[in-house]
Amino acid sequence: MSTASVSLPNWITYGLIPVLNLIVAFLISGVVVWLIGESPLGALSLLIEGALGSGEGIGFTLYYATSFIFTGLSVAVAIHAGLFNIGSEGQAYLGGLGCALVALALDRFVPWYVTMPVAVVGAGLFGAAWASIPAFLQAKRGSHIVITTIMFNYIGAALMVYLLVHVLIVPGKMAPETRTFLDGGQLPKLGWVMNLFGAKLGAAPFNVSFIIALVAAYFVWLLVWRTKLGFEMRTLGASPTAASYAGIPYARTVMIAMLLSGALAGMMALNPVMGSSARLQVEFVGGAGFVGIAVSLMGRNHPVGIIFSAILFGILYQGGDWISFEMPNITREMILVIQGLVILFAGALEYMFRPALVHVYQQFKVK
Amino acid sequence: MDYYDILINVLSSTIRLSIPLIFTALAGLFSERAGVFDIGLEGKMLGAAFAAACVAYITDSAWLGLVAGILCSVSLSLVHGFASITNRGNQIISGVAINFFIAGITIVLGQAWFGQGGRTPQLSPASRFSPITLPGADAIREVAIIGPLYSNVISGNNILTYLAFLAVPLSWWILYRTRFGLRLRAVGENPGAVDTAGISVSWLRYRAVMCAGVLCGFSGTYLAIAQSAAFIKDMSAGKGYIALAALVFAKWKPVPVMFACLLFGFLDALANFMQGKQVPLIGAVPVQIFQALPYILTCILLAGFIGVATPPKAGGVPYTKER
Amino acid sequence: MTDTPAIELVGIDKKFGAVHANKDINLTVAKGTIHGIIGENGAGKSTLMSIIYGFYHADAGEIRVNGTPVTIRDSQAAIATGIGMVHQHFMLVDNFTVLENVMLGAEGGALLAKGVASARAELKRLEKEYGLEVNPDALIEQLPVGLQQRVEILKAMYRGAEILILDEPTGVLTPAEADHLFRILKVLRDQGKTVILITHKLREIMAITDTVSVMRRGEMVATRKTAETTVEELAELMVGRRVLLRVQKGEATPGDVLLSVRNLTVKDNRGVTMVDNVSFDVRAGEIVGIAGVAGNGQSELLEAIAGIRKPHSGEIFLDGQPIDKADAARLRELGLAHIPEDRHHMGLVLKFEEYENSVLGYHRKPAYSRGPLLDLDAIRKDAMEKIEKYDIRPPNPRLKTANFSGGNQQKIVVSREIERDPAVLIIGQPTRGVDIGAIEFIHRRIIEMRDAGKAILLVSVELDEIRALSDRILVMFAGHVVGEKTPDAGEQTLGLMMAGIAA
Amino acid sequence: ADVKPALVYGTGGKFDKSFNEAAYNGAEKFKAETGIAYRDFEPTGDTQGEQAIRNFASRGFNPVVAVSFAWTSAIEKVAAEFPDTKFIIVDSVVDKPNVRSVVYKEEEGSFLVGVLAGMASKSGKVGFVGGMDIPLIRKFECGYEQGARSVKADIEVFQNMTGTTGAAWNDPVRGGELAKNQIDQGADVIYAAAGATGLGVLQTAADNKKFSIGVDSNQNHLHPGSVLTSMVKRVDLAVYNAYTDTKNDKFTGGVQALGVKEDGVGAAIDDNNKPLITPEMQAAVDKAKADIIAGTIKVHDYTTDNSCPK
Ligand SMILES: Nc1ncnc2c1ncn2[C@@H]1O[C@H](COP(=O)(O)OP(=O)(O)OP(=O)(O)O)[C@@H](O)[C@H]1O
Ligand SMILES: Nc1ncnc2c1ncn2[C@@H]1O[C@H](COP(=O)(O)OP(=O)(O)OP(=O)(O)O)[C@@H](O)[C@H]1O
Ligand SMILES: [Mg+2]
Ligand SMILES: [Mg+2]
Repeated sequence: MSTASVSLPNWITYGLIPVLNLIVAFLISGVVVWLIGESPLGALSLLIEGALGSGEGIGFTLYYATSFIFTGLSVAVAIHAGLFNIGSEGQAYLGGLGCALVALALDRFVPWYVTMPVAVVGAGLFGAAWASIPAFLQAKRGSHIVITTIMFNYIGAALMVYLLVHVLIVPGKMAPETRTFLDGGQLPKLGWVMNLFGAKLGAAPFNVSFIIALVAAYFVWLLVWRTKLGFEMRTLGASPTAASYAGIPYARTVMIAMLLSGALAGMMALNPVMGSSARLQVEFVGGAGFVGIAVSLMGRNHPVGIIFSAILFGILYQGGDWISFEMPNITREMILVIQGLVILFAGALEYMFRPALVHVYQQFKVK
Repeated sequence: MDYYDILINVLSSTIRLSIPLIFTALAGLFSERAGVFDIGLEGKMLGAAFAAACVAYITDSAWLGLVAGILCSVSLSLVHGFASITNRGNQIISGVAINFFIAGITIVLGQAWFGQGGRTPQLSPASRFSPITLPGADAIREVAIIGPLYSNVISGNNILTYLAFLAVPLSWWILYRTRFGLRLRAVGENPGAVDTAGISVSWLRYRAVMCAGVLCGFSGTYLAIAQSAAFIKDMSAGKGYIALAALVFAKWKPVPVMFACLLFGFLDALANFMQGKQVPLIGAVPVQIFQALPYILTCILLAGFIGVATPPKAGGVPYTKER
Repeated sequence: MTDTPAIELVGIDKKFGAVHANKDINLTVAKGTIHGIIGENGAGKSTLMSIIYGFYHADAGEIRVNGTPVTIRDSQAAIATGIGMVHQHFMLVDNFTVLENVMLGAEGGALLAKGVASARAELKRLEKEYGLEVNPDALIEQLPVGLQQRVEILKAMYRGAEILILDEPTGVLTPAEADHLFRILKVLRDQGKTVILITHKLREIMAITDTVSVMRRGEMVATRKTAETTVEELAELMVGRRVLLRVQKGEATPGDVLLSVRNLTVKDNRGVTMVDNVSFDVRAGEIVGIAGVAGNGQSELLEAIAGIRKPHSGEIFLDGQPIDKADAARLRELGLAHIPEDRHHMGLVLKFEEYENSVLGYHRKPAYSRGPLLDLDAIRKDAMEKIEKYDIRPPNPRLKTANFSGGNQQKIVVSREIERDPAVLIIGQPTRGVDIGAIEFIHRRIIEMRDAGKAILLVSVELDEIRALSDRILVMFAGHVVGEKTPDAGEQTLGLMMAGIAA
Repeated sequence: ADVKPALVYGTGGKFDKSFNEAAYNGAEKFKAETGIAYRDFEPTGDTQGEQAIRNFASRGFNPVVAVSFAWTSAIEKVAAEFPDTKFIIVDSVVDKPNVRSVVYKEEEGSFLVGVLAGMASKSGKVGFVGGMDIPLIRKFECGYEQGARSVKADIEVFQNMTGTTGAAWNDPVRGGELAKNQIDQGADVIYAAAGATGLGVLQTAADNKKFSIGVDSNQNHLHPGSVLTSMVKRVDLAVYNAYTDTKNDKFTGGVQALGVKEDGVGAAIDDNNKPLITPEMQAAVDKAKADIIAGTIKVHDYTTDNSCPK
């Protein structure tokens, strides 16, 4: 008997299954740690200590989480419209350009709270612009968006390197990066939030863009589940034929979904560029766009789930740094290993446990 | 240097740079023609490179390195198969996962074992595939036109290079002249037809992804122990994606795949060669243009401006008969 | 004829998740006979046959072939035991040639070269013996459906099938092609082969089968000698009670022309002309039925009128206004409602909750929105009202639509489109897969709409349904409207027109 | 004084046989001599450096040595946060009282290996493969070119940079390919100033039976018979001095520029490459060294005007 069409209660689908998937991913990571000759439990406790053991650790965790919320939302918005946007990485990279140009132009003249909204728009616009070409190719010419967005990540990287090396670099400096923004181009840290809980933020670059991310998450929720546009996007994502029957314009909906997705990815740049390093650097995205895929999958494409799984990945990133510092044998790339496993089990193998759970559940229900 | 020498140099560079692309794109060909999308090519190549370098280093044998590379890559194919064939998971997600996992694990293990920043130690000549001088290469080197072509471009490559060019007609022959190939192409178009013909869709697709694994094993091995003399972190550096682009560019056909890979390899060689040189009227061309060109060309192709690229119909869709 | 039956099924049981597709089925098919199987949509016929063919695995039960119990692990095993099957949905590789399709799975060696020659020879032989003519080097995608089906039959014959299962083969055939098929089937029977034929068409059953079995809701309810039964009895067995296909309705009082189609030509995705220069009018207060064998352009015609498919040429007028752009949303605003043929793919989003589907296509109406937002309270209240009015069960607007049964799903679509009070209603296959109670209900609603002065265009492959509801009948064949008749035109006449034989 | 030494490498790993390994050797030497253990950290990406430096500082490590210009801004920030901790940055200048900036006159060392290259080349063509295209690496190239030209006025120097981002330090495949291109164009001595990328250059030169020149650490042993010499840059000294100075309360901030005179840079000649160095070459390099120390040869520093005299 096939079990795929048997429906399970929400607490299993949205609670138990993701947790099981996560546990398996961690168990296998533990095996890797053990193979290297370190203690998996030791690594786990270091992970938690590093990520949550101090105000500074939490600050870093939330700093990373901020980026992941944006990219996770970016991936999710596209997925709801049935589009798999693998290009968040490149869109965020270009978003950094938009955000940096705004900061460079305004930081001398206005305070941060004036720069910030303009930078949000700038980052969003550039991100959206970078998404618009694959979006157009999908909407009008039917080019597979997965492939085109991958291509655009590489094209974007080449473009950004060119700009940073030849145009934006500070003459005489070695590193391909822009000048440091003045205060008017830097986002303030959220030290006071930490102080509320009696902790110290220290040097952690946890900043105002976290709040922007939360607001963005709220708007994504509103968009997807409460607006007409969101309804149309979900219809298209769930059934393209039903969407055409319902008179939902394919090209327009694809374009809007991808532009929003690109804009969200672009806004991610605010966090590292204006919130942390105060300059645009080469490769500043550092894979956060890809992490967004994992975050969105883990969070079942729902903003609340995305916030939780972004924080989880924040813990992973910060705690992973801590592990690699304390256990020199384990490099930080352990994070990539765990990340890959989480994507594998929460994404590609998400239903591996389902048949077994269905059987258990049905036995249980009969009794 | 006259122009012919330049051409010869760029061509021999093109060959060296195209080989990993050819193996990898052929790998993608087998997988995707069977209806399994594979963006994990990058990861498989990288994993194979790592395994090949480690084993070649330990055993001092290039051939054992090749075997290890293939085994590693095939096991990753099996993971991809388990996720996307057996568990009907999303093939793209599975590929992304494999890419991440390998990007991380190779560095983690490499650093833990060798402590060289994720690199493996330099390999001795015995543990590498070294260039082979074809008969007569030295004798006719001085002959005009064909001399340099034969002795610098055709001769003087390692065995994997020749295998790559052999793999192209072989792949064609397998796909179009054997039972396995017929079934493989069918399962990528309509798995139902294969299933009702009494052939196991899963097993067929597993065999296809294993073929892909073997070919990626070759490409990874080439990177680590033929082209270079060690594994270096991220040494695939996006070649898996370029190969994917070449596959699309070649419309999922073996011989065009070779030409697409040669084209993309040529662009790369040209980028190296043109670096810092002045082009009349334009000035110095930024290398980034050459780096981006394969991707741009592929997008233009996908947009349908250079013919239409229709992927295998059942590609990316897990085969379900019972909902 | 020998005494051991060709096939015996004992206690076959099969569930798809919550759907119990086959319940404890017993069936005996005698060797050298043509055995018909009938049953409503979703009765479980295809499932049962696919189990015999090794495509699905039964949860319980036994299969015996020629008296010996067999385990049919996969289709390969079925083929080896001499079973061949022509599926309801063809299992062909579109971009392969006929020859490649026939060889697939029976290549005769690891290399193709040798098999190709013998396959060619064998095809020649089959062509001669049964008149199964088809060019072995033609690409499947370039063949008309009739020929594609022939390839399916050739596939089975090529593998030496002794028992041939055909799942609704005539749905895509013209009567003439169907006749040709039946002649072949009779030759096969006379050679001692066994044929199992699934069809909805009782006439075909009476014409060709030796024995007939009836399925209803996953159960095998009866088996009769064809000679000893009647169409009426079979119909009753099929639906479980006496069938009353006559709908009570008064005279139509046609008013103004509300929907007008002029010289419409529509092509399908492959660029094949499916609707060829069609013109007709539908007036307020009348039901115009379009009869025809499936695949003669009805689907494309409906899609073009509904604004889903862009016409190639020609004009459509709604209430006198020209519709120049395919835009389903705008057409809805202008008062056109559309009950699509395929509720699973078009009419509903199965993943959505019921209330979301109850406004699909109308979600932009001011009644359901506040600014850019949806007014969920209004939508749910509205959905609940429809659930009560149409007796949709279970009465829960928050239930996932996939969890409603087929009939209730159809009611969700029907209620949504009818309650919008449109001026023009176009309907495709309104009662496909719907139980008899729901059929009557839906039919009554359609008549009420007519009496309320709406213009209704109805497409159905069920000739009985067309005749019961329509005030005028247009017959489509190969993309053309070949004629117009009144509902009291004889079944015979309409049938001939549907076959493109008479006008 | 109390010393709790820490060391943050550049990306590329501790045992890169080059730059980072030199730093490691310096720390090891200190450990061997004093028995004082040190902690080190190998960032594998650009984002981790700052956090590692801060982690060390906040745990009371002192001094903290960061090798690589990539940590410039990190040191700027962290040094301000921990004014009582001593920091050492290599290859870059940070103007803070508690920071010592150690920079090298790479042009001088490169000049010396350029002299050897010029003399060893039979084709009259030599090559240079750089890592990331930054002024610092141009500085190597420019010194090398001047040295080669000083012994062969009409020598042709090919130069290639591996890339424009940090990845260029870790791309031996491209490094090898660029070297092969230069060899195909006739170069018979190739100088690699490219971190781990250089390993590919050296490998390719060895495979093609040409000469190569290593960088930072003494790389002569990598391919004996093929590595002509190495432009050693005594990063080990920077590390070692930082630790001993702190231990002896002699730490000073400010800039230290180490050239040939200070033995900060030079051309390595040892048993591995002895057979390759003729007495004339030895004499020429000794003379050049003496002239530089004496000031009679002034090697142009590319970074002063971002250009190289032809
Ligand atoms: N692959 C499947 N997975 C899940 N459920 C299925 C599957 N195939 C059929 N079903 C369900 O099983 C039941 C019987 O379907 P089946 O196709 O056997 O009916 P049928 O009698 O052939 O109908 P039709 O006349 O429409 O062809 C239906 O409720 C159907 O939805
Ligand atoms: N795809 C599906 N996913 C989940 N549950 C389903 C699915 N299809 C059917 N069901 C469940 O199985 C039950 C039987 O469905 P089915 O379509 O066979 O009903 P039915 O008996 O034919 O009713 P009706 O006469 O209304 O069509 C439904 O009530 C529904 O809850
Ligand atoms: Mg059926
Ligand atoms: Mg039903």
